[in-house]
Amino acid sequence: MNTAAIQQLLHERFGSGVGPVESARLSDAVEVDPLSVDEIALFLRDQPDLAFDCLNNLSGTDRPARGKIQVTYELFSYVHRHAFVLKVDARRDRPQVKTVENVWPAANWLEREVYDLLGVVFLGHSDLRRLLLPDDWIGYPLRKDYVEAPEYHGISTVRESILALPERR
Amino acid sequence: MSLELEFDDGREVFATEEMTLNMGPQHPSTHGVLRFIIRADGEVMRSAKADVGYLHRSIEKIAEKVGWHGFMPYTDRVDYVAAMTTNQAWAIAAEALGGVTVPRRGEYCRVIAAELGRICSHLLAAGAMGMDIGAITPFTHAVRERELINDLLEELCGARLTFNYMRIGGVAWDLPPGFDAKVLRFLNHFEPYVDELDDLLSNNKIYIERLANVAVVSRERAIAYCLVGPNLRASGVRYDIRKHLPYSVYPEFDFEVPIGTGRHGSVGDCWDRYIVRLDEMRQSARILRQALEGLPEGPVIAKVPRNYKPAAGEVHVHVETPRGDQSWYVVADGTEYPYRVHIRTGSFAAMSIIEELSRGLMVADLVALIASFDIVAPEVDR
Amino acid sequence: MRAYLDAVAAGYPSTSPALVYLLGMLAFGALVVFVFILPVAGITSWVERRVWARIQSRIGPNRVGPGGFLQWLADGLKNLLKEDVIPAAVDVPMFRLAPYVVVAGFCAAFVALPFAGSLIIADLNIGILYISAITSLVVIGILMAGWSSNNKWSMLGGIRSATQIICYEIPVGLSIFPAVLLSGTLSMQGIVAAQGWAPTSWHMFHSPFAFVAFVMFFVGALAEGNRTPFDLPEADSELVAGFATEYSGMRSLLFFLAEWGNLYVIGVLVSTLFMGGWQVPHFTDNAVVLTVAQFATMFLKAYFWVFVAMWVRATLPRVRVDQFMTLCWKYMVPIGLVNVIGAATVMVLLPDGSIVLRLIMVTVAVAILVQFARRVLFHLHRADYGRLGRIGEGAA
Amino acid sequence: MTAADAMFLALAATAVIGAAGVAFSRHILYSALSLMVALFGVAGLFVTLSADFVAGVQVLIYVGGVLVITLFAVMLTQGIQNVEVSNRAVGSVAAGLLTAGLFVVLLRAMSSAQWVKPPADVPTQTSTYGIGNALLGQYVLPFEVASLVLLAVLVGAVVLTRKETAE
Repeated sequence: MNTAAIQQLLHERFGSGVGPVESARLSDAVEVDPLSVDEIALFLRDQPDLAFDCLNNLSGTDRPARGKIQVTYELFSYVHRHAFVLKVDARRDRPQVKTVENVWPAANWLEREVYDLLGVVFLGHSDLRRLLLPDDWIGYPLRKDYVEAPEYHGISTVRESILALPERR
Repeated sequence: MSLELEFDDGREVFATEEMTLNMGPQHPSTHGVLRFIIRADGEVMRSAKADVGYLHRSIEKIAEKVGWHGFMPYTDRVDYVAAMTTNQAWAIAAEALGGVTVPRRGEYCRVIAAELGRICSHLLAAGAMGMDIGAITPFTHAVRERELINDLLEELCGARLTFNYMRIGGVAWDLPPGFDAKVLRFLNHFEPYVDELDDLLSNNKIYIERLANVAVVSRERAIAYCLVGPNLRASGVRYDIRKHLPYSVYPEFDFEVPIGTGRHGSVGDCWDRYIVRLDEMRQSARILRQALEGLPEGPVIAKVPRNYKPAAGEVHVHVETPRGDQSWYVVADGTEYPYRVHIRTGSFAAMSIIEELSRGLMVADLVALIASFDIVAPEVDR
Repeated sequence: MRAYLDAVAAGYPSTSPALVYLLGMLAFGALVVFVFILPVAGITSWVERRVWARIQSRIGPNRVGPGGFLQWLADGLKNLLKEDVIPAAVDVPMFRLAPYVVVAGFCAAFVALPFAGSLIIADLNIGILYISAITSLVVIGILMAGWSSNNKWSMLGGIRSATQIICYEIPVGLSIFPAVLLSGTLSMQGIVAAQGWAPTSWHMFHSPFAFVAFVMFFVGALAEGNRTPFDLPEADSELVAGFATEYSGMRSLLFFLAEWGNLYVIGVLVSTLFMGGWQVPHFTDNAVVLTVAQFATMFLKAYFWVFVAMWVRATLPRVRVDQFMTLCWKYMVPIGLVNVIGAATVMVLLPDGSIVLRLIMVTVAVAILVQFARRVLFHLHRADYGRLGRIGEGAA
Repeated sequence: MTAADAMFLALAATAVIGAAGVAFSRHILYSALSLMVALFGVAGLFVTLSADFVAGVQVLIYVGGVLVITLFAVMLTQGIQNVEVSNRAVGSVAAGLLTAGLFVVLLRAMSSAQWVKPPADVPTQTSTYGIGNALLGQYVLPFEVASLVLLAVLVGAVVLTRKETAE
């Protein structure tokens, strides 16, 4: 089933929570409401002619120009061998998305990664801790406005070059 | 183990004190810098929580700073055991966004390099698996064969581990003269070796006892946790990106997709994951033979501007690496830098299922489990 | 030995004979340790590395001395000079003591090991019982090492080792019984004397039960010596050297010294109990020549089993703890019990043994060996075909 | 002092020192290891009494079995090294009286016993036959009763530790 048909199906079922087909070049996606994405995900998985049994990828993208952080779900169905891309836009100042961990267990770590690097809070997640970065890291590095702290636990992250120092005679 | 009485649904049972073990970050069997926090009751684990991130090198952030061409060497470091396929994934993503077509000879060079890399990676996986189970000899034999491939790849691109061989639009260099004959000679030598590995390791009674029926992943769990590649196929799902979502020139080759059959236990146990890799080496050898035979003439790289600026768009790329479907999500915004790159690797998916699988296994089984998933720690952390 | 010390004591009437005894014993012990035990253990380490290297298509240590033969001396020297790191949180006295307890336990076993007809330190009445008893010191030492290291992995290793040794003591003991029954004595020399030089007069070919006991003894001894496939206490891939993790320098080497030396003890025990020990045909009346021949026979027989143990270690994976226990309690112990009764029954039915039965057993053993050799040759041939035969054809 | 005397004294000292270590050491693991020393001393004493088989069995069973199991239990109990094990302050008077009483009894037993001094060079003979015949001949009933006790212990252990499978 192609993206347009799936969008139709979703729109019939969930109404205004489902946006139109968003066509970026090379990739079509459907944007949905971040707070009802879990229900939509459940529907996508359990509807027999959709049967998206695998969450293949879950990525976050910071879009400061639009004030949004976009979370992209790439779904795949091993039953029908078709793929579908779902997107949600979270507000950049208070990014909150419902978790889909209960629908696809694979989302557990993928959501933790997005939380870790972009600071998106997945509501209802069972274990939302930092995954890759240390637990006491400050900030979310994949945000476009992230500035590296000058030091981490007393270790300087800036390297001084001797070339910049005044020459000694 | 102090005996304490636990009142569990009204029944008195003897229970033993729990022990928390810390496996890693420096441990020979975690295949990289990786840590498990094991809660164990004697030798039986209640859970093994993975703690990753020790090898996080912020490769995705680097991509946003170094530009399209400049990111290629970094892709080697995503999965340094099989850098060719990661190279290829990035090249495919960039080419798709920029609308570049790779010359046919370039595609063939890529396939040859990628399949050699696949054999290389699977050899290491099979050997290390034997080593983790306690058989030390298969590892040295596997590494001996791997050395031959390393020599070949060194001749091809000058590096033995981090190749940086591919470019956007093709490959950096054509095959050196006489390379195809050497690869053929290697294949003649290598194909019987896989049978030898069967004799040496696969059918060893102790080896089978250690792996069969251990950490069985059912078809449903494998899909739900998004296991990919050999780990998925061992659970009985016949799905290979090269065959079912083809890229490059793979549709032109005739090869099979081996799946786990549960020959010594249940479908999806550790032994199945091991044997699928062995079978895949044979198929890779088949592809290599066909690629060498049908190698077309012509250029190996398309004309690509030095200042590469693909138009805005986003693309999802799937490439079959030795550790399975590597899923790349690349966003371009029309500048000379990628806007966002996200890589979901095979090891990442496999790591996340370990906690669930570890319940009730023994400490020694965890080692077998990690090895059977062929986890490469830097690929998890990127 | 005793007579000699008495004579020495008589020569120094002013000194207390007790002192002479003590000093004499110490000197003799030191002599045995430095002249025999250390070189045997050391050379075994070199042989093991070379044998592994051959099996794994590597070269192995070949730099120090001819063929690398002196590598063990170099390693020993290096480890002696290395810093002995004692981690901060260990229980220091016990941590220091543990390697010595292990080595003492294993060296003490040499007291009752027969080297030749007249070469034995002490032919104890309870020889074999003494050896199984004194080697329990090794367990204590390993437990001490595991616990005092203050490291959970080390402790797991220590516990595994202790479990392993206590459990396998039972099948090993049961498989010693047939040999003891057949000889009617516990003394090591007595057991050897009850056999002859010809394979037909070895205990292992007395009856099927004796043969099974022989196999069980070797397997059980591998388990007690922490050798692959039963090297769970050291399990490099899981426990990372187990009880020895925190040790460095000479102390760490002492554990391995005991392990390699133990291999030789296992070899001597197998050949003494089941393979006629030092028995050679009485080809000369010259006592010295005869003793040398006996010593060589014993050494070669023992070393053959050392070699088999190395071969097994290079070939087989490691079993898991539960499988290991299953093997012991569900297979080896019941079989061992049946075995003892069976061997005794055969002894009652055929008080003098039966040469026909012995010949049949020898034939069976030869048949097993031949079949094994054929399998090995088959694989060798196949490997050769793939490697040399086809690569010689060059590029197709 | 003859060699035999010296040996006896050394072994007796070993046993006593080991026993004292068991009683006085503040660390339970050191107590257990002192027990090993004491057991070896006693085994040595058995040897000087020409009871080599008993000595061997003593080491095999007590050091190789009982002591290892004891160490096992101690090591697997978490935090035992922080527990003050010796309760030396409690009832020292009663303990002293008891010890004194026991000492008197032992002393009387020793002084009233008829000690047989063996001839100087008695040929050492293996005691295995004697013990075997005694156990399976004269004392077969106590021997079997003892094994019944062991069986009961085994069954008890199984009943206590068996996990009920919820089916």
